Amino acid sequence: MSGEGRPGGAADRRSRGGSAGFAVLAALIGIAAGTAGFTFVYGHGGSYLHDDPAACVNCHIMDPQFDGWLRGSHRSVATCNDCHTPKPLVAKYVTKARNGFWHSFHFTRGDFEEPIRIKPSNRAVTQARCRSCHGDVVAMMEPAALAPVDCLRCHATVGHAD
Amino acid sequence: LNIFERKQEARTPFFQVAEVTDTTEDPAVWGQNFPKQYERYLRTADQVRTRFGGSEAVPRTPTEADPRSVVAQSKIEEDTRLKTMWAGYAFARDFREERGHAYMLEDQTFTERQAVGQPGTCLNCHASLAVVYRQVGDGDMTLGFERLNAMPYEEARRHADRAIACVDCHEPVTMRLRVTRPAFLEGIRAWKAAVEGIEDYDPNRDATRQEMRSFVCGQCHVEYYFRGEGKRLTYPWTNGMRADDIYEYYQEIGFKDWTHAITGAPVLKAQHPEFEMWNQGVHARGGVACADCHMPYLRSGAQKISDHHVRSPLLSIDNACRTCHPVESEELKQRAERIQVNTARLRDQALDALVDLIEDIGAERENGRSDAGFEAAVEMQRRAQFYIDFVEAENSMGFHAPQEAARVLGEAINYARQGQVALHAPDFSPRIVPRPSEDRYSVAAAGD
Amino acid sequence: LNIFERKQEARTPFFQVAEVTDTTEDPAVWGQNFPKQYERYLRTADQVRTRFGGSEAVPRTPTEADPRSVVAQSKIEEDTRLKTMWAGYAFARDFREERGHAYMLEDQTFTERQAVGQPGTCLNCHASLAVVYRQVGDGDMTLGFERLNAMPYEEARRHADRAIACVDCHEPVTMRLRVTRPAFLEGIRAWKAAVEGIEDYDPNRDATRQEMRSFVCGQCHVEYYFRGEGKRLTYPWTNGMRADDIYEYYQEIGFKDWTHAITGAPVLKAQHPEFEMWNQGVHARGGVACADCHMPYLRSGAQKISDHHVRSPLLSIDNACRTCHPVESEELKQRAERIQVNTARLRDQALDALVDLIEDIGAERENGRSDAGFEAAVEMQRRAQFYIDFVEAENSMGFHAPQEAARVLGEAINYARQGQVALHAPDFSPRIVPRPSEDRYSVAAAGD
Ligand code: HEC
Ligand code: HEC
Ligand code: HEC
Ligand code: HEC
Ligand code: HEC
Ligand code: HEC
Ligand code: HEC
Ligand code: HEC
Ligand code: HEC
Ligand code: HEC
Ligand code: HEC
Ligand code: HEC
Ligand code: HEC
Ligand code: HEC
Ligand SMILES: [Ca+2]
Ligand SMILES: [Ca+2]
Repeated sequence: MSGEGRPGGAADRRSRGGSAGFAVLAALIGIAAGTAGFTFVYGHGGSYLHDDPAACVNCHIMDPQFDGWLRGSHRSVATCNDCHTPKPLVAKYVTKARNGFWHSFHFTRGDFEEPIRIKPSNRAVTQARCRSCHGDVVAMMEPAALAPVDCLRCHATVGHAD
Repeated sequence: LNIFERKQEARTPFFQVAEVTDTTEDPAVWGQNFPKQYERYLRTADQVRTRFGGSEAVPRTPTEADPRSVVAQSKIEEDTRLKTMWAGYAFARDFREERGHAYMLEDQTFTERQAVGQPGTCLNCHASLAVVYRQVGDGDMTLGFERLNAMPYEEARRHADRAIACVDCHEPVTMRLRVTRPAFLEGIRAWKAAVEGIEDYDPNRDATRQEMRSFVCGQCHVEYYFRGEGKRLTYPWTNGMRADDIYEYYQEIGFKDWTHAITGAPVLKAQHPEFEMWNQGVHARGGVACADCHMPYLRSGAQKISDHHVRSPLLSIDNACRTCHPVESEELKQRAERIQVNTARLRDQALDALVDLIEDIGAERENGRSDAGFEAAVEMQRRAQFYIDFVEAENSMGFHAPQEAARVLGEAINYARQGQVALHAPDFSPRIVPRPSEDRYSVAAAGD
Repeated sequence: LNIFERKQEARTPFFQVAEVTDTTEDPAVWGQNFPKQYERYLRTADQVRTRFGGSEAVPRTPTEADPRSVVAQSKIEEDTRLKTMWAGYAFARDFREERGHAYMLEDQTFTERQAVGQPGTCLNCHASLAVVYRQVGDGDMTLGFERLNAMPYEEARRHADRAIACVDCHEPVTMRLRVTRPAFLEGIRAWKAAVEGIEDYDPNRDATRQEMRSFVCGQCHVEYYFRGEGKRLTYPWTNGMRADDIYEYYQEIGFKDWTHAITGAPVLKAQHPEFEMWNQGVHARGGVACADCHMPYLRSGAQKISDHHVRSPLLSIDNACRTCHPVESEELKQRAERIQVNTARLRDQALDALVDLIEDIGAERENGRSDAGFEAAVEMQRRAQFYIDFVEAENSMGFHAPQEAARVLGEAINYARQGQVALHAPDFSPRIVPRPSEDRYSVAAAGD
């Protein structure tokens, strides 16, 4: 079980995440009060914007994925954002802002559907990221003339061990 | 925003060493461009046995008539009940476990089943024909198909040089998959129209890449019959693809493969309905293609390739199953074998029931019986036999659709034993169940 | 095991509002500490029908003898063939679709099956007894169990106040799951020893948390019989848990539930073998527990709780299935129903075969027949009937183990129809197949 080495680490990350979590919540009450969403997502100390998975586990709702990631094959090679935000810098922040906004929004409203499932747009972002790291490995599988392969049909668990 | 699409444009076309066109039949030439696929493709000559599949290399002394020095084990010797089921038909003479693609042409050429004189139609699934069709048809593929079907086997055989090759599954250069068998083009079009109400379906135009990963196999791994004078290769799918639907189809056109030697029943032979059975399983529902399991991706050097050593996935479980099922290989093997053993157990009971029925009818026939009870028994044999063969001939021993295989065998047992009852009980008339798409449950479903 | 870990939700020690001890039977008190679980637990009184499960609320006019104003639909009226199968037994009088846990005690108390006079043993699975056992046994649980079994139902009934409650599945304070039914403790210990060679097994000490998530259900959702004078509740598992193993067990001890009214056959009644059937399916192999599907995690505010509204998972597919299967709910529903329809179709054929056999034997019996053929037919009825009932009484209509359910029905058909043949064909002797653990395949496997 690849995650075993790090449970302590997991705990730290959570507790560190804790305070930031409040920041997010605080920010969101603001949103509810009607202030522009983006400013707030940027506003909460930017913890949502750097690549530390702790930023994601600010929300206990992300815990299952975090735990899965700890046990997964990519723990030591890719962070959440490596797979969930596009590479080009601008696009990366747009996506983060968008997800950050919506996740925060839904999180406070609690009106999201469960089990949480990756949205098609974000699934596409993720698959593009697979390729940015594994482009060479899969080059042969995806000749120009052929439709792209759905990596997740077979590799759905690489990011998060079941 | 669509980073995804942008990625696609970035993808490079294949670098060609040797020029390959629509008329390049020799896989060695294609192999210069794709040495890894070619190398694996050649490996289909390997013979390894699994519990219910693979194949065993059985040495034999070559003869004038049959120069093969190695064949696969004989299924009719391993289970002689099959000889009773096929009494009077060529299969009772010679029927072996199938082996790798490398052998398809020679195994067909030299099987003793040729003794009865076969049509050119046989060739459709046993040779590289993508180029041949056009040659024989003066550029017209369908015409070539019709001409080959109409020839005696020996004559058609002269047009074929080798087993299936790259050109039969791929477009040159792009390497896009393609269906090259007219029989499948016609069969799937008829099925889409009759069952799904989709007119003028053309897989080469309308199928997704993922669908093609099964369609290329469905060209040959299917149930078939020879239609009419021209011996046109035909796939009997217009009622659907389940055993019951196909039996119904044969009833409607009043078809029989041969007259049973012991009972005189007009009987049918089912053959390798892998595509049809797979369609009934949860893997197909989950979008899992033949190639996903039988040609799994394989890391070769810096890249992943589709393993062109087409074979039993149980010989490569790590690649064939484990990316989707993160479970130990040994456990996956046991799950598969457990399904197969359950199927084999039921298959045994079904075959015993059928043999009992055949012997009973045979005895009564000696006594010159021909009343209603006798006729009913004969009809039950025809039905039971087809159902059993549908699972027996399907080569995964139930794996492709575990519950469906068990259901079909269960119904076969019901028909075989009812045949015996009809023979011995004065006025018993067997209960025949409507096919699934028309039974009380589907009707209810429609009503839902 | 993966699923086990995924199900490990963060477990902070529980905050106690009300004090709860081993003798606190009233769920309302536990409910003060866990209002959400309690609230959902009360919902087991809801009645909603699914295609093959759930239950329908059927209004009735209360009577002196039976004050219930609502019951579930009658299965014997929906399918009268069941009355023929159970002719002469209380089940032919009253047998309904089962409904939620809230009704377990009253449904047992007022079923017409009580008319024949039942033992206190019945109570073990229909009431909250964790506290009662000790009271009746003067502090000794097993003694309490034995005393309750030995009482007439009415007497035992006076000791029970309510349907299953928190205390029957949980330790107080820690809320750890526990097995409180002596019959399961004895049954699983005997099974572990005989089948797995593990001596002195105690689930409360040796089981993993994930195993307990099925064991708590396996206390009641199992096949059983009353052993000896003391009417000791016993689970017949020492040969294994498959239909064939349990039938073999009853053969060895020469057990019968009743004598069939039409045929005089010494027959058996199978009852709700959910635990046994589930054990044969791929879900169990994958470590998926009863609670994973029937008590899925449910978000309630900031927390996730186990949904204590125990019911059909097809009424909560999003929580019950989609966490593991990233597929649309409608598609999952169809996959499940497809399995159920296949099972139902085979069940129909098996019941028809059985009814045909029973009528045939009945007729011959009138003629006072009693030769070998007649005896063979009677034996076939006993066997076929038990196999059919094993699937019929299992309440998932095959879902828990799709292929196994189909296999068992297929073999049942074989026995029922062979019974007819034995009756009508001079010297036909039915073929009885060794149980799976002893057939040619398992032997081969051992040899592997
Ligand atoms: C403010 C709390 C919060 C934080 C912080 C958070 N998430 Fe989420 N996330 C949610 C909620 C709530 C949902 C479900 C909302 C939905 O499904 O639309 C969700 C859904 C998702 C999804 C699936 C739905 C989709 O949009 O595709 C992904 C992927 C995801 N989060 C990744 C991340 C990553 C990566 C991070 C860190 C960079 C992160 N989340 C940080 C609350 C959060
Ligand atoms: C190696 C790539 C990778 C990494 C690293 C990764 N994920 Fe994911 N994530 C995925 C994939 C792939 C999916 C879609 C899974 C599926 O389709 O079943 C996914 C899905 C999700 C979802 C939606 C739930 C679902 O099953 O659809 C959430 C939420 C999520 N990830 C959060 C995170 C968080 C938080 C982290 C960091 C702790 C993280 N991911 C790290 C690849 C990754
Ligand atoms: C930030 C870079 C990065 C991203 C993004 C990434 N990977 Fe990886 N991945 C790696 C590295 C590094 C390894 C380990 C070395 C290797 O095997 O190539 C690896 C290993 C793997 C492996 C082999 C180990 C295993 O889990 O079986 C697979 C398969 C894989 N990645 C698939 C994916 C898929 C699918 C995605 C997208 C959902 C993805 N990767 C995203 C860097 C990445
Ligand atoms: C049909 C199933 C399937 C699909 C679709 C698929 N893979 Fe794989 N992948 C596999 C298998 C099987 C292996 C193991 C190959 C081996 O180890 O020989 C693998 C291995 C890998 C590896 C590890 C290679 C190594 O040994 O280091 C990476 C990285 C990877 N895949 C990435 C991807 C990406 C990216 C995509 C999408 C473009 C993708 N895969 C699509 C089945 C698949
Ligand atoms: C989910 C995996 C899977 C899919 C999808 C699948 N198969 Fe199979 N197939 C198997 C397994 C497992 C066996 C059993 C092999 C054995 O017994 O050694 C098998 C057996 C076979 C065999 C006999 C192989 C032998 O070794 O004798 C043939 C032929 C076959 N399949 C063709 C097909 C075709 C054609 C398709 C698609 C229409 C298909 N399979 C789809 C897993 C699969
Ligand atoms: C042109 C017809 C044709 C096509 C197309 C075809 N097959 Fe076959 N296949 C055969 C024949 C014929 C045999 C038996 C050869 C023999 O026994 O000599 C065979 C044998 C097999 C076997 C058995 C190998 C063994 O060891 O027993 C497998 C597995 C198989 N095919 C899978 C596939 C898959 C998967 C595809 C598609 C990717 C496919 N086939 C496409 C005709 C075909
Ligand atoms: C629709 C496609 C198709 C046609 C037409 C076809 N075959 Fe095959 N044949 C297959 C496939 C697929 C296999 C491998 C699966 C199997 O053996 O069940 C096979 C296997 C065989 C084998 C090896 C196994 C065995 O049966 O001993 C022989 C020999 C054979 N065929 C002969 C023939 C002959 C003779 C004809 C014509 C009467 C013919 N085939 C027509 C598809 C076809
Ligand atoms: C029985 C059918 C069949 C035959 C014959 C066949 N292939 Fe393929 N090939 C496939 C399938 C299926 C794929 C996967 C295509 C996809 O996913 O779109 C494939 C993919 C490929 C690819 C794309 C990269 C990869 O490995 O996925 C190349 C290159 C290729 N084949 C070369 C060849 C060559 C060279 C030959 C002859 C030596 C050959 N093929 C014969 C079925 C076949
Ligand atoms: C591309 C993905 C994929 C591949 C490859 C695959 N499976 Fe599956 N398998 C599935 C899906 C999807 C299901 C349906 C249940 C589910 O949704 O998890 C399934 C179901 C099963 C089941 C239970 C259903 C049944 O038919 O009994 C077994 C057993 C199984 N797979 C074994 C295997 C084995 C063995 C192999 C390799 C020969 C294999 N699978 C290859 C995706 C896959
Ligand atoms: C993988 C999911 C799954 C698991 C695990 C599972 N079940 Fe079920 N169960 C189902 C489904 C689906 C049905 C069919 C419900 C329906 O027809 O409405 C069902 C039906 C039932 C029913 C009848 C319910 C009704 O609505 O009438 C009972 C009782 C039951 N299961 C008990 C159990 C027990 C006890 C276990 C463990 C030993 C178990 N189940 C394990 C999914 C599951
Ligand atoms: C003390 C015995 C007992 C235990 C323990 C028990 N059950 Fe039951 N269960 C019953 C009885 C009795 C009924 C039928 C009640 C009735 O019809 O009045 C029932 C009914 C059900 C039903 C049918 C509900 C419906 O709507 O048809 C389901 C599902 C079920 N139980 C699942 C479970 C699961 C899952 C567990 C374990 C978490 C469990 N049971 C534990 C005795 C028990
Ligand atoms: C080993 C546990 C167990 C024992 C002992 C038991 N039951 Fe049940 N009973 C159940 C379960 C579980 C159900 C729900 C599943 C079902 O109905 O098949 C049930 C359902 C019922 C039902 C509602 C459905 C129906 O059959 O109409 C009645 C009434 C009932 N039992 C009466 C009795 C009587 C009377 C006895 C004693 C002769 C008895 N039970 C003994 C476990 C048990
Ligand atoms: C039929 C058995 C059964 C009964 C009765 C039952 N529970 Fe549970 N309960 C469970 C199972 C199974 C779990 C999951 C335990 C685990 O995963 O270890 C559970 C878990 C819990 C938990 C832990 C948190 C959670 O939701 O997973 C609490 C608290 C709880 N139950 C309270 C109660 C209360 C209060 C009652 C009475 C109103 C009750 N239970 C009755 C079976 C039962
Ligand atoms: C905790 C995980 C889990 C849950 C919950 C679960 N499944 Fe599964 N399911 C599996 C696994 C594991 C398999 C085996 C195949 C595989 O490995 O993917 C499987 C297989 C299946 C199969 C194919 C095998 C068969 O028995 O036919 C179906 C259909 C299926 N599940 C439907 C459902 C439905 C419907 C539900 C909800 C009532 C459900 N599952 C709940 C994990 C789960
Ligand atoms: Ca083979
Ligand atoms: Ca019910």
